[in-house]
Amino acid sequence: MITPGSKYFFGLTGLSLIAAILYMVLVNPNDLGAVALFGLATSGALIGVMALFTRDGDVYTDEEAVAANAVAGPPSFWPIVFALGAALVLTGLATVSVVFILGIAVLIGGGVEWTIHNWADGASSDREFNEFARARAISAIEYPGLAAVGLGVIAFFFSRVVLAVSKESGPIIFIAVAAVIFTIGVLIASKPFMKGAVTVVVAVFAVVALAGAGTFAALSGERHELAAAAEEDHYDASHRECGGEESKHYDHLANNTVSLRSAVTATIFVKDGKVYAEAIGMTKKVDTITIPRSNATSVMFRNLDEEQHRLVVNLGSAKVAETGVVEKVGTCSQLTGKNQEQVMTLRIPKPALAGEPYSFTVPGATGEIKLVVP
Amino acid sequence: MADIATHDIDHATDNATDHATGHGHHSSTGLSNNKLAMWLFLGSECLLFGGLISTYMLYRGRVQNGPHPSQIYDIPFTSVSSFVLLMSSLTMVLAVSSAQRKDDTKTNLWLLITALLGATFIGGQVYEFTAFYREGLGFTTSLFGSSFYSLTGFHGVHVSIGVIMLLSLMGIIKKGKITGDKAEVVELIGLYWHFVDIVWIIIFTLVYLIPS
Amino acid sequence: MSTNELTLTPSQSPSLVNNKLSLSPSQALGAVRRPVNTNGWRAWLFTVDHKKIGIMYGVVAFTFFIVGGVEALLIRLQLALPDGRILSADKYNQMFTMHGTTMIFLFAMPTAAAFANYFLPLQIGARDVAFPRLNALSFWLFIAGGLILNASWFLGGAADGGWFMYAPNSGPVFSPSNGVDFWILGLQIAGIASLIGSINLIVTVLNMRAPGMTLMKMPVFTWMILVVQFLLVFSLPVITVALVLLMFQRSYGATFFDVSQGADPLLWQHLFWIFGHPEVYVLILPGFGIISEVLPTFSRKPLFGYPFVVFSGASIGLVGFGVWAHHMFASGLGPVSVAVFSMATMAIAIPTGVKIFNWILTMWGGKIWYSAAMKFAIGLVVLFTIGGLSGVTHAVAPSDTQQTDTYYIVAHFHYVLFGGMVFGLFSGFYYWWPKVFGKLLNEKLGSWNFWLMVIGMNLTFGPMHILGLQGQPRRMYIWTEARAGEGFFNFGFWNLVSSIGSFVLAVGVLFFIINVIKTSRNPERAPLDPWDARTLEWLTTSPPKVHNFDRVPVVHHLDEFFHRKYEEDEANHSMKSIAIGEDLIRAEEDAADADIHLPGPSYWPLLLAIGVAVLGLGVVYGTPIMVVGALVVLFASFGWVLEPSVPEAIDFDSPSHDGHTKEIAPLG
Amino acid sequence: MTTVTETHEDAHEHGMSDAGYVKIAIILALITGLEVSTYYVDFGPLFMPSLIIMMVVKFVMVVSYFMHLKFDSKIFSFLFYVGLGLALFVYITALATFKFFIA
Amino acid sequence: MDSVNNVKSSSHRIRNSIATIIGFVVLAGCATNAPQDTWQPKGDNAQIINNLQWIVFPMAGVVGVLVLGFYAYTIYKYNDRGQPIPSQSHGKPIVEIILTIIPALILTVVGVFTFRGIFELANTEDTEMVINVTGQQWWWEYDYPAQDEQGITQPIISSGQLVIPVGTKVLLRETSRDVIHSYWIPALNGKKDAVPGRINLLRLQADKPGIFAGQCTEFCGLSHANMRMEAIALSQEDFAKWVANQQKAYTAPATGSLAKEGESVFLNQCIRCHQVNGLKKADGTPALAAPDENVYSGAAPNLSHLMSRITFAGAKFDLLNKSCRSDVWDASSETIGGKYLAGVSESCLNATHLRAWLRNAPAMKPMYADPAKLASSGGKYRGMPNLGLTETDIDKLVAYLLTLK
Repeated sequence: MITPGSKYFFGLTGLSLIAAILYMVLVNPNDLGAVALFGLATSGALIGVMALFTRDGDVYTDEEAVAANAVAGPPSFWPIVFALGAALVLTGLATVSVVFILGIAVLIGGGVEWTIHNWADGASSDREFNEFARARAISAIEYPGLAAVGLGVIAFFFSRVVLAVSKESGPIIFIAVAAVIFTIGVLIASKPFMKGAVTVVVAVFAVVALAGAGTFAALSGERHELAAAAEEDHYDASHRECGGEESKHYDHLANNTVSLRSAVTATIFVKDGKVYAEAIGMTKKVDTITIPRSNATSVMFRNLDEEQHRLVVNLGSAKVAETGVVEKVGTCSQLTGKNQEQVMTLRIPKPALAGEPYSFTVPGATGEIKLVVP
Repeated sequence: MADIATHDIDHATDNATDHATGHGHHSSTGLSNNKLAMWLFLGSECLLFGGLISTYMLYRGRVQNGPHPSQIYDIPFTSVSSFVLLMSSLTMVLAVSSAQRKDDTKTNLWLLITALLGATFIGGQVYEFTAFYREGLGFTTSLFGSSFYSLTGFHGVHVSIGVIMLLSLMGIIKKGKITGDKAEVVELIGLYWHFVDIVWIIIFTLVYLIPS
Repeated sequence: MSTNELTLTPSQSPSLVNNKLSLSPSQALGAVRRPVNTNGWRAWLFTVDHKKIGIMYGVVAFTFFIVGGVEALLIRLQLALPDGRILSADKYNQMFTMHGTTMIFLFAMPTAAAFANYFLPLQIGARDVAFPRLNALSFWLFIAGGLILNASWFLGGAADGGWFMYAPNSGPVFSPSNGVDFWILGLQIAGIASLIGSINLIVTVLNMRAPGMTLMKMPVFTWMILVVQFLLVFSLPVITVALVLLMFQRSYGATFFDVSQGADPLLWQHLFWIFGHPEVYVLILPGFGIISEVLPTFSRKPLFGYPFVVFSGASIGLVGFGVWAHHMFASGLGPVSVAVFSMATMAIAIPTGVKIFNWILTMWGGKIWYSAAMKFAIGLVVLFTIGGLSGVTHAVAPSDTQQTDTYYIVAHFHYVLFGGMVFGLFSGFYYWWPKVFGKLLNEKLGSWNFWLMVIGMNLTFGPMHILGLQGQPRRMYIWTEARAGEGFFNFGFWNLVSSIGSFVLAVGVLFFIINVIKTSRNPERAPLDPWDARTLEWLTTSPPKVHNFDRVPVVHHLDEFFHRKYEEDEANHSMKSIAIGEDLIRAEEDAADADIHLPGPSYWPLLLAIGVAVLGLGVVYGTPIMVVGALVVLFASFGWVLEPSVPEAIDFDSPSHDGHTKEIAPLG
Repeated sequence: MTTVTETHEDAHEHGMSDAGYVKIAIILALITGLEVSTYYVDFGPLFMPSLIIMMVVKFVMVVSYFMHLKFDSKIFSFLFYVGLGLALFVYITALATFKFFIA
Repeated sequence: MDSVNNVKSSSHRIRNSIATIIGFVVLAGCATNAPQDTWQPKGDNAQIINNLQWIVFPMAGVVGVLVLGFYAYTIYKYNDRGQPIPSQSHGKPIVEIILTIIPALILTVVGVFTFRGIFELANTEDTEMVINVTGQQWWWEYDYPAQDEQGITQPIISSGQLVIPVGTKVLLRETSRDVIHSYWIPALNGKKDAVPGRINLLRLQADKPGIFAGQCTEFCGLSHANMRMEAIALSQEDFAKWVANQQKAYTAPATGSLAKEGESVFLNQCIRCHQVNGLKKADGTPALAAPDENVYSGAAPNLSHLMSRITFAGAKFDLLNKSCRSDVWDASSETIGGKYLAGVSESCLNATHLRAWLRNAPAMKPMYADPAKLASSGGKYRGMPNLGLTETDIDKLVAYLLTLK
C-alpha cells in the first residue's frame, strides 16, 4: 500500500530526479547543482520508504479499537541510544571527525530502531503479532548490523593493541588471545556446568578486557618504530646509496625473485668480476644498449659471481632546483647475491650530452655498458 | 567486492526446491540444491583467487619504489594468523558436526568461537596493513603494493563477510528464524569458511613464505 | 486452459494468525507485507516465475539489440564513403566500443538467458528453476548493468577503448572520461548477474529433471545451455579480476598497468581473453542448441549422432579454455606459445566440424518442412560454416598476423556471431513464439524477414572479407582514398556495398518487429502442437500454466513428446501416428497433481539489484554513495535470507482461500 | 536430505567424528609448524618443493575432511576440482607465457 | 509449405554460395593493387606467410564448397513431398568417426606447415641490421643504433617513414611510449604489436626498392585511423646515400633570409618539443628540446631531416603536392631510389597541408591537444596543440622547414 505521505515524498523524488537529469543534460553534469538535486531525490526516496514502512507513522487509521486495546510493549531503550548518538555527534564536532561519523551512525541506527519499535507497538492489539511485525521490518538490518559492529570492534581494538606493543610480542599476544578464545570454547563445550552464569561472566570479562586494552593502546599510540619508519620512509628512492657497500635498509633482505623476464630490453651480467650484456634480438653480446628517450624500459641484472653486486646506472649530472648544486643523477639496484636477478625500469627523458655519456656500471666489477638515448 | 560476495548468503538459504518440485519429489541427483550451488560457487571462486594470486606472482618483484616483499613481511606474525585461521576451520567443522546432531547450544558456541577467531584474524590483517603502510608500502607505491593489497584485501573481505554470516547465523538460530534445513545452512557457511581458509593456505605459502 | 486464474495460497498457517486480529494483514503490516500480487505491474516486478523472467529478459535484450543495431548503422554510415563526417573520431570510437559491448553483453547473452530461462525448466519437466529468487536477481542485476553501461552516453561520454578495452589505453590518462568506469561497472554487475544465473541453471539441470530424464535423454538445447553455464561459471571470475584491477587503477590509483612501474600490459590481455574466448562459445552454443531442436523437428528425424553432438559441445567448451592466446598472436608471446595456441585452435575446429556434419546428416533422409524457423536454422548452418572456415585461416598463426585487426576478422566474427548466433536466436523466436504467446508468427512475413536478413547479412559482412585482405584495418573512424587501391573493386566499392547491406539487414529486422506487432493483433490462437514437436516443453498448454505441468511427466525416451505421438511401423520402418499432441496435453490436465507449492514473489531481488547498482555508482561518484549501496545490499540480502520462499498465511488478506479444495489452482 | 554415498554409519549423516576432526587439525597444525620452520632453517634446494608439497597436503586435507568432499557425492568433487583444475591450467599457462618459470 | 518456391530458392542458394566463394578468392587475390593488400608479398617474410595462405585459403574454399554443396543437395532432395515420416535412427558412429578423422587429418597437414612457418618467421639469428621502432600516439619513431656494417656511425633518428636497404634482413625492435600499437607493413611481414615495456621483434626484408604502405593496427585511441607509416626500401647504394644525408651536420639558413627568421620562430615555439640536431640558440648553446615537460608520452618527432621524408604527422599527410607525390609513388623500382632521395623541394611542397597543420594541428588530426582535457595527463598534451601562430610566422616556418633536408 502506498500511503498518502509517502506519495508526496516519492513525487518529490521523481521531480528532483527529472530536474537533476535535465540539469545535467542542459547545464552541467559535474557541478554541485546536480549533486544537490540527486541528493534531494535520494533523501526523498529514503523518507518515502520510511513513510511507507510506518504507514506515515499513523497506526490508528483503521480502528479505534486497536488504539484502545493496544498494549504497550516493554519500555524501549532506543531513545537512550538515540541520545547517545546525539551526544557523540556533538562531541565529534568539537573533537575528531571519527567520533562525529560514529555519532551519526549511532544516531541513525537508534532513530530507525526507535521508529520501527514504536510503529510495531501500535500495529495491533496482539503483542505477539507486533513483535512479529517488528522483526520483519527490522531484523534484516539488525543481524548484519550487529554482526558488523562486533567484527569492527574486535578488529579495531585488537589491531590497536598489536600496533602498540613491540614487534616481537605481537605474535605472542595474538596466539595468546586465540588460545584463550579456543580454550574457553573447549571448556564450555566439554563442561556443561560452565554454562549460564559462568559464560556470562567470562564474556563480560573478555569484552571489558579487550575494550580496555584496546582503548588504552589506541590512546598510547603505535610503537615508536612504526612512527619512526613512517617519518623516515627508509625505502624511498631518495635514500638509495649506490656504492659497493651494503646500505642498512635498501639492501636489507635484498635477494628477490624476479618475474619480469618477458619484458626486459637487455640483461646485464656480472661474471668473474666482468660486466657484459645481452640484448633482445641481438645475437652477439653488446657493449652498448640503446633505449628510446622518455620510454619506460626494463633492464635486468643477473649476478653470476659469489660476491654480492649491484647494478648502477649513471645518468650524467643535473642541477638541483632549489640549491643549484650539481649532483650526479642515476639509480641502482639492490645488492644481489649469486645467481639472483634484479630488474630496473628506467625512463630517461633527456639524451646524454657528449661530455657525460650514460652508462651502466657495477661497483666492484670491471667494464661498463654504454647507454645511448638518441 | 562486497557485491561479489553477498550472493554467498543467498545460495545458503534460498531453498525453493522442495516446494517447486512438488511434494515428495527428490532432486534428480539426490543432492541438495543449495550444496550444489555452493560448490559451484567455490569452483568459480578458485578462478577468482587464482587470477589475483597470479597477478601477485607476476608483480611481486616489480618494485620501483618502496620496500620489497621480504623486507617488510613479518613471518612470525603472519604464521600466527595463518594458524588462527586454520584452527577456526576446526571450530567451524565442530559447529557443523554439532548442528548435524541438532545441538543448537553447541552449534552456537562453536560458531561464536569461529567468528571470534576470524575477527582476530581480521584484526591481525588491520595491524599488518597499518604496519606496512607505516614502513612505506602504500596501495599505489609499487606493483607489489597494489597487487599485495588487492589479493590480501579481497581475502580479508571474504573473511569479514564470513564473520558477519557466522554472527548473524547465531542470532538467527537463537531466534529460531532459520528458513531451511538448519544443519545444512551451517554446513554451507562452513564450506564457505573452509574455502576462505584454503585460499589463505595458498596465500601463506606462495605470498609469504616463498620469497624469503 | 485459462480456467486456473493465478492465485496464491499460503503453504503453512503460522500460529501467529490470530482470530482476534481485527486488522487485515495488509493494514497491519503495511509495506512489510510481502508481495503476493498475481496480476498488474507488481506481478512482473516482483515475480520469481521463470517464464515471466524469461519474457522480460527477451524484451529488454531485444531493446538493446535495436540500440546496438542503430550504433552499427551509424558506424556503417560513417564508413560508406571516404573521410566520413557523420561521426567525430571520439564519437566513432565510443560507437564501436558500445556496439560490441551492447551486442555481446546486453543482447546475445541475455537473449540466450531468455530462452534458457523459459525453456530449460520446461524441457526437463520442472516446475521452476532451482532458485527462483536468484533468477529474478540475475535479471534485475542485468538491467542494472545495462542501464549503467548506457547511462555513460549521457554522463560525459561512453567507453571508447574497444570491447576488449586493452590496457593501458583504457587507463586514466588515455581514457579520461568516465565512460570506461561505467563500462567496468556495467560489465561487473552484468557479470555477477550471469554468474548467479549460471549457477542457478546448472543446479536446475542437475537436480530438477523429471523422473526418467537422464542426462543423455535431455534435449540438446538443454545440453548446450548446460555447457554454456559451466563456461560462464568458470570464465566470469577471470574477467571479474581483470575489471577489478582496471577499476583499482582508474579509481584508486593502483599501478597494475602502469608501465613506468614495470607493469606488463599483456596481463590484461591474458585475463581478458581467458574469459573472452570461452565467452565466444557462450555466445554461439545457445544458437547451436536452438537449431539442434529446430532441425530435427522440421526434418521429422532425431538429431543425427546425438551423443556426438553433445560431447562435441562439451569438448568445444573444455578446449575453449585452452585457446585464448590466439587473440594475441601479434602481441609478442614468443614462437613457442604461438605454436602451441595455434595447434590448440586448430583442434577446436574438429568438434565444431562434427556439429555441422551432424546437422546436415540430420536433414539427410528427412521429410523437411521449410518453415521460417527452419530457414533460419539452415541459414545458421551455412553462414556458420563460412565463418568457421575463415576461422581456420586465423588458426594459422602467420596468416593471422596479416588478418588480425583488419576487416577480415570483423567479417569472420560477424559470420560466426551474426550468422551463427543471431540466426539461431531468430530461429528460436519463430519456433517457440506459439509456445510463449499462444500465437503463430506470420510465416510469410517470416520469409521476408529471413531473406532480407540473409541478403543483408551477406552484403554487409561478405565484402568485409575482401576489405580486410585488401588491408583495411578495423576500428578506423575514416578510411581515405590514399590507401583505397585502384580500380573499381577497391575500398570505396566494398565499403559502400557493406553499408548498403547493413540497411537491408536493418529492414530485415524491421520485418520481424512488424511480424510481432501484426501477430499480437491477430486474435487467432495457435494450435497446441503446431510443429509436431519432439520435446517436453510442448507437452503442456501454450502459454504454459504458472506451474508448467499439471502432472510431472515421466520420461522414457529422448524426444519424449514425439515418442508419445508416434511409434515405428514394423513393416516399413517409418513412423506412424498413435496419438495427437493436443489430446496428450488434455490428458495431462485431467490427471493433474494435487497440492503444488510454488515460491511466492519477492521484493528482495529487485532491492538487492538496486543496492548493487548504487554500490557500483559509488565507485565513480564517491564513497558515501558506496556506503549507502552497501547498506542496501546488506539489508536486502538479509531480508531475503529471513524470508521463507513460500509466503506465510499472514501475507494474505483472506487466509481461507475461496474454496479450491483440491489445491491445483496454479499456485496453491 | 539424502546423499547417494552414505558410507559412514557414524552419528552424523556423513563425515567423521569430532575426535577425527581434532586429529586432522593437529596434523594440519604440525604441517604449518614445519612450513614456518623453513623460515628459520635453511632447507636448501628442498625449500620450494617442500613448501609446495606441504601446501598441497594441507589444501587437500581441509577440502577432503573439513569440507567432506571425501565423504560426499562425487558430483561436488567434480564441480570443485574442475574449477580448481581450470584455474591451475589457465593461470600456469598464462604465467608461462610471461617466462615466469624460466630461471 | 510452398515447396516449389523452396526448391527454387535453394537452387539459387547453391549458385549464390558457389559464386560467393569463387568471388572471394578471385577478387581478394588479384583485385586492385591496394597499397596494404595482404596477398602481394614483396619480401621473404611476407612470402612465408603468403605460402601458408595459399595452403589454408584454397583448402577452406574446397571444404566449404564440398560441405555446402552437399548441404544444398540435402535441402533440395529431402523437401517434404509427402514421403512418410522416416525411421527415427540416431546416426551411425562409424560415419561420425570418419567425419572426425577427415578434418583432423586435413588440419594436421595445415598444422605441420603452420608450425614450420611460425618458427621460420621467429628466426632472428641471421639479422643484418637493427632498428628500434617506438610507437607513440599517433606516429612512429625510428632510431638506427650505430652499426658499422651498415655505415651508420652515429645514431640516426627519424619518424613516420622507415628506410631500409633492399635484400637486408632488418630486425625491428618494437616498443611503445604510451599505449599498445601495432606495426604492420603487409607487403613485408605480418603485424607485431608495439607493447609498452616490452621489446617485440619483427623481421622485415624487401626484395626490390619501393614504397610499402602500412598502418597501426592495434586500436590506440582517438586518432588510431591516422597513425600510418611507410617502409621505403632503397638499393644498397641509395641507402648509403640516405645514411650519409641523415648524418650530415646541420647547416643554418643564410642570415637575413626568410628561413633564418623561421629558425628563430622555431627556437621560440617548436623547440620546446621538436628537436633539430645541431640547431643552436642565439647565444650559441645547443638548442635541446624537452618534450617530456610538455607532452605526456615524452617525445615529439625529430625534425632534423624533415624534408628527406615525404609525409608528416604520422604519415597521414603528404609533404609532396599531388603531381610530385604520384611521381614518387608510381615510380618503378629502378628509379624510385633517386626520386625518394631528392626529398621535398620548394616547388613540390604540399604547402596547403603543412600550413594548415602549423595553423591548427588538432583540427587536422583529432588529438588530445585540447587544453580542456589536460587534467588527466597532469597538464601535458598528447599530440600537437594549436600554437596560435600568425600567418607571417607560418610563412617563415615553412621556409625554414624547407631547409631541413
